[in-house]
Amino acid sequence: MISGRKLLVAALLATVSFAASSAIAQNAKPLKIGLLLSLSGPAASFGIPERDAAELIVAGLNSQGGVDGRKVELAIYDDTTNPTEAARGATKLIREDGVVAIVGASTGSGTLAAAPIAAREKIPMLAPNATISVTARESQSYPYVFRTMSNDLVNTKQLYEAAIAGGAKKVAIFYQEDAYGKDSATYVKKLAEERGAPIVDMASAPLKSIEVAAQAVKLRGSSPDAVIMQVTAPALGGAFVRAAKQVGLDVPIWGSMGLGQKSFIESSGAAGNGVRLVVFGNWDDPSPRQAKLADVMKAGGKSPQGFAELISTNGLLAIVEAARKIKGDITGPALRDELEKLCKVTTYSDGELCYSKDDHDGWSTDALTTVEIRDGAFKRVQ
Amino acid sequence: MSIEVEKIDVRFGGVTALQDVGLTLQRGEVLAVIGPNGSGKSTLFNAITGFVDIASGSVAVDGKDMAGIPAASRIASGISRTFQTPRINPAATVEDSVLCGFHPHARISFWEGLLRPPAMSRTEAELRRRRTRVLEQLDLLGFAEQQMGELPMGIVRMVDIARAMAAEPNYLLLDEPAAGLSKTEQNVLIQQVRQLAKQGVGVLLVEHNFGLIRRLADRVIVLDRGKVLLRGTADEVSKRPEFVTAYLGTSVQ
Amino acid sequence: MYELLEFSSRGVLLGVTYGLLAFPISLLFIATDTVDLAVGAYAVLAGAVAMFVGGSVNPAVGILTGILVGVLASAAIGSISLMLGRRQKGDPLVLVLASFGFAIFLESVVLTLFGKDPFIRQPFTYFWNIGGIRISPQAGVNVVVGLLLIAAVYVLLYRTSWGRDVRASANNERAALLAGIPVRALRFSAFMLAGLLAGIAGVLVLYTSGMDFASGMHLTLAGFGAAIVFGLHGPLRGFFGGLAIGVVETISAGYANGGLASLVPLLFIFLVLTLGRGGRQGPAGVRA
Amino acid sequence: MNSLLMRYRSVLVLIVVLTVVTMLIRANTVWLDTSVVIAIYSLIALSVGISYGQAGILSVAQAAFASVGAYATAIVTARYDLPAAVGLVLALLLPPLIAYPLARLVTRLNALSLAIATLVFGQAFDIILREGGDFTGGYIGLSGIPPLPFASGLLQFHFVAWGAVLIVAVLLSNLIDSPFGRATNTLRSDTLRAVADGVNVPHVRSAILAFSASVAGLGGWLYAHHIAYIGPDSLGPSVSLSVLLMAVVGGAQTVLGPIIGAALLTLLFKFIPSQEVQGMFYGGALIAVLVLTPNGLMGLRTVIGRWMKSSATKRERATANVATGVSAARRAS
Repeated sequence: MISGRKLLVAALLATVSFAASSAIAQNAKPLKIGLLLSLSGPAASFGIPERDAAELIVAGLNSQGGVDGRKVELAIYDDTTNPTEAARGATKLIREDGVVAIVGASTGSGTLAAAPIAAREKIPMLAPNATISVTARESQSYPYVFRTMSNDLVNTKQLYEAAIAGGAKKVAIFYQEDAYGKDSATYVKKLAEERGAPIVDMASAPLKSIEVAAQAVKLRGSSPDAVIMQVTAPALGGAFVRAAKQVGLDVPIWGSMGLGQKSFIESSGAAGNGVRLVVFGNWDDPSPRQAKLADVMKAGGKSPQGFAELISTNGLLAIVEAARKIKGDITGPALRDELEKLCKVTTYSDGELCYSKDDHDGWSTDALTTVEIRDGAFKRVQ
Repeated sequence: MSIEVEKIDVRFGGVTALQDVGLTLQRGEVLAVIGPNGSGKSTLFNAITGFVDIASGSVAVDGKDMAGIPAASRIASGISRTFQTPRINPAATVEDSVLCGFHPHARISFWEGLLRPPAMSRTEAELRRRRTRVLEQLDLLGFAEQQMGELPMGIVRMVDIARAMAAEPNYLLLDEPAAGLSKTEQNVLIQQVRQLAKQGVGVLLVEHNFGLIRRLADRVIVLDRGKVLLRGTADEVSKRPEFVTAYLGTSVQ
Repeated sequence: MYELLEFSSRGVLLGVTYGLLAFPISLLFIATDTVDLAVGAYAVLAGAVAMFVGGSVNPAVGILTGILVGVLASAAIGSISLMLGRRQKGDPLVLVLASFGFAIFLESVVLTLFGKDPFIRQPFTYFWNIGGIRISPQAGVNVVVGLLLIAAVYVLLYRTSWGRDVRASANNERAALLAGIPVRALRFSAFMLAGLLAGIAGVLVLYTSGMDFASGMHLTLAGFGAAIVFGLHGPLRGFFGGLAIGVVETISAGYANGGLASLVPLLFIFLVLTLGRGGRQGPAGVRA
Repeated sequence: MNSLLMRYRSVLVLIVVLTVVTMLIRANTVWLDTSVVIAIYSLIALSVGISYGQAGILSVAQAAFASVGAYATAIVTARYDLPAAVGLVLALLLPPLIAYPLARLVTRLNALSLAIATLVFGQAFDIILREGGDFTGGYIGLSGIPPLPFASGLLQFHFVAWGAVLIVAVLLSNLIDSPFGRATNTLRSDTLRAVADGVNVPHVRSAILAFSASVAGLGGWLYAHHIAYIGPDSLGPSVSLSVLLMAVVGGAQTVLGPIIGAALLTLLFKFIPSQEVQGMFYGGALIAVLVLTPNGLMGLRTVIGRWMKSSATKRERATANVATGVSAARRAS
């Protein structure tokens, strides 16, 4: 009996000490998350705030004890807005830094280049892009790619609905010549045809254009009663708004969420008054949840500038939430399985996060707000 | 077998550089073109070799009209020339420069250059042997491995002539070949030109040095302001008063 | 028809900006036989400085400081060209590449000092109505400055001893040296003058359409296209080249769609370059 | 035998360096990945070396040719499930088929106009790719390009990529040491001289640009199968400029120069802080290299050589004064 009891004690002791040692090991080993962002090049205006917000959130998390006692550590890679570098960055973050998940890339093409590598290594990518094809079901990378914002179909549809809700019958489109501009313009065109009120005219300009008066004159020729701007570059959006004013295209202008930045208001000047946008976040007049992120950022000495802060923290928080649900080792496949089960999770964005096996998009219309430029600021439209 | 130049005109913008100029250069003869600076000697070279367009008239080589045939093809078909100011790559060695002159005979295509089949290696070896022979003839072997940029003008001119000879042309057009040459070098040059003429090469010579022309040229053409002033042997020409007038102020040796 | 008239006249106004950028490029080409790819970067630098100094002190001081900084920047590449000239004879492309490096350098300087947001100034809030076409008074300012610069550059190149010496040394450097012309000092002053012209162009762009830190290469290429269309050898041609490209761009943006509208101006430049006589090299190498 | 060594000395150096590097990094995925990217950039930079370094054609469209190769193999392998070998044939043939006629149009121009013409061509090509609809995948590009069946692992791919570089290095060494290469070299420094040698200048230049396009296409083929994705931004006009810088920094006229440049600039990118100030490092480094050694890093050899020679001649000059005086007198007479 004695020996039996001794054995039991020994076994108990062993279990406790094993558990303790594994707990210590867990404590000692931080949870590594990769940031694959464009910190230089054309998309730096997204990548830099994406990084700043993520760093501040992680600092806050760690000061509260991290994830189940494990510190969160970020490994950052600058893809210079270049798909080749994005692919290299994914390899480096996974193989050299040993991250369990990646937030990125800042651009859709960067994500498309990096996702096959992440999928091959079985590491989830939380993509802060609205580009439709990022979460295409037929793609081999699909199981490991999750979106951290509402996609372009949702955003574009909402913008169009908002524009015609005001009574506009003849809508014209101005779009930028890139993946986003062209695809979303085509989509609106299709939506309008389905409603029996076809788009009256379309005009476009390269991202770097500095003068678009000709395009405004072209649209004026079809006398629309509203113009939708499918533009993400603030300078180009501002140029069009000014040009419209100058050539006498005096109709309501609706802009897409990419323009929800201070610099768009600045480059529009006086002509910007009354321009309306459908946005993912609004720092001039934030919702209570967004205000919390603004506080975090201000405490860290940064001021939020657009929706970039929201979508990178969305990705980060989704990873953390999934990691908390994992009992054993936190690995890429385990995280992926938990991510697919996340639903009704709130982050700093409006609306709720909900992933499932068939839906890796996460956010929907309820994350969007309509705003109007008034006196140099974005005001919420009820 | 000859070069026939008939009544050619060359104009640059509004300026007429050559007017109604004609000449015949037989294979095996040495013909000198003289005249003061700006009389159109080099332009005549350029017109024959296709480096400038002629406004009217014709150039025929061995009975074939050269109209529309680009300069490179004319040279590849057996006319070689030198330049008044030798055009050199200062970084190239003497032996490599002369090797470039073999281009019309190398007959090596881009693909052969790329893949280097054994046949090409044999051709290359043969070219190198011929190069050594040309260098030897012009007394240049001692300079073979030096860079062109490091050599005095006389040697550079001789290398240029070697390069033109390497193509083994039927006609050789030499633009002031003796300028800057030492007496020894001039003698080598004269000997070589005579040798070439004996082998049946037609030599057209632009030269200021009338002493050299007397020793070398079978016939002389005097150009003045783009027109032919006189024709004849060196002795005949030198006795004509027009010649002396035209040459006033230039070197007559 | 009326629409075409409006497109053309707006094209001319847009072209004035391109023409202004073409000035420094063709001027440098005449004086030094090279092309400075950092011209657009001087313009951006001048514009950014003009905006920030103008915002904190006063606009006139801002404009002057901006132009001065543009000149200083071009003096840097001028010195580099002299250093290159001493070491390397012949290949003008080495300086072209060095100026490209300088353009990258300046872009990074502007990004670090002034940030990624667009730079723009819009002092006019009203428009002129000319024959039914509404035009910003800024366009009028641009046209006037453009014409004044044409006159000034013309006088400088063809009516002063500086201009005569510059043209002589570009034609034949060795002869110019023999004639006692200070070729190196002239080269350097040509770079400074190009910086001055680029700085003025940059300030006008700031007040017209605005720019951001990355606009430099776009501005250089716009100016280069303008300069090359009718031949690099005359700054006046460069100005009219700018007008031509502006008109082509506006009309194609007005009548064509999407990428085709951007393709047309490129094809225009390509065709003028390859079919025209401006860019050919000497007679012998050209015939097939 | 000696001439054989001379001709292939660059290739031998490359083989030795590659052997050592491969031994060091064979187990490290990240370095193998970097090495493959360097090999790909080396090929495109070599294509610059061939066109610009050998024939003086400053083409700012080399990435566009690589893009043709990458898109060709992406379309046939990802969309039509054809083997990668078919993609390779297309990647080698299509770029020269575009480059040769382009060259006939633009190589008549002077150096600067030519550079601008190719730049404009590259940008126009970029727009065409973006407007290509489903065929090119438009602005999004094409993903899901299969890996090479015989090189699915990174180490094998490393060998394939550097094997390709070695083959190009051998071919280029052959070409430089052939009559065709000598003609090319002549026309680079002096077109009229080449014409006077009987060289068909437009043909030689066009053939060289076509060859360089084919080499770039090979790089594009490797790119597509390595990254598994190709879009308009992947090998766009900015890459044309980067590879140009690589070739120039390394030494465009040599075989090793572009490879050195590709390795150096890729590694520089890996080590300089990725911030707003990055451009200052990059631009500053470029200017420094051009000012210090205009023929690139490979040109350092001649710079050093000349410096040693000149200090040697200075010492000799004092003693040799008499001799030079005599020979000068002889020439003057």
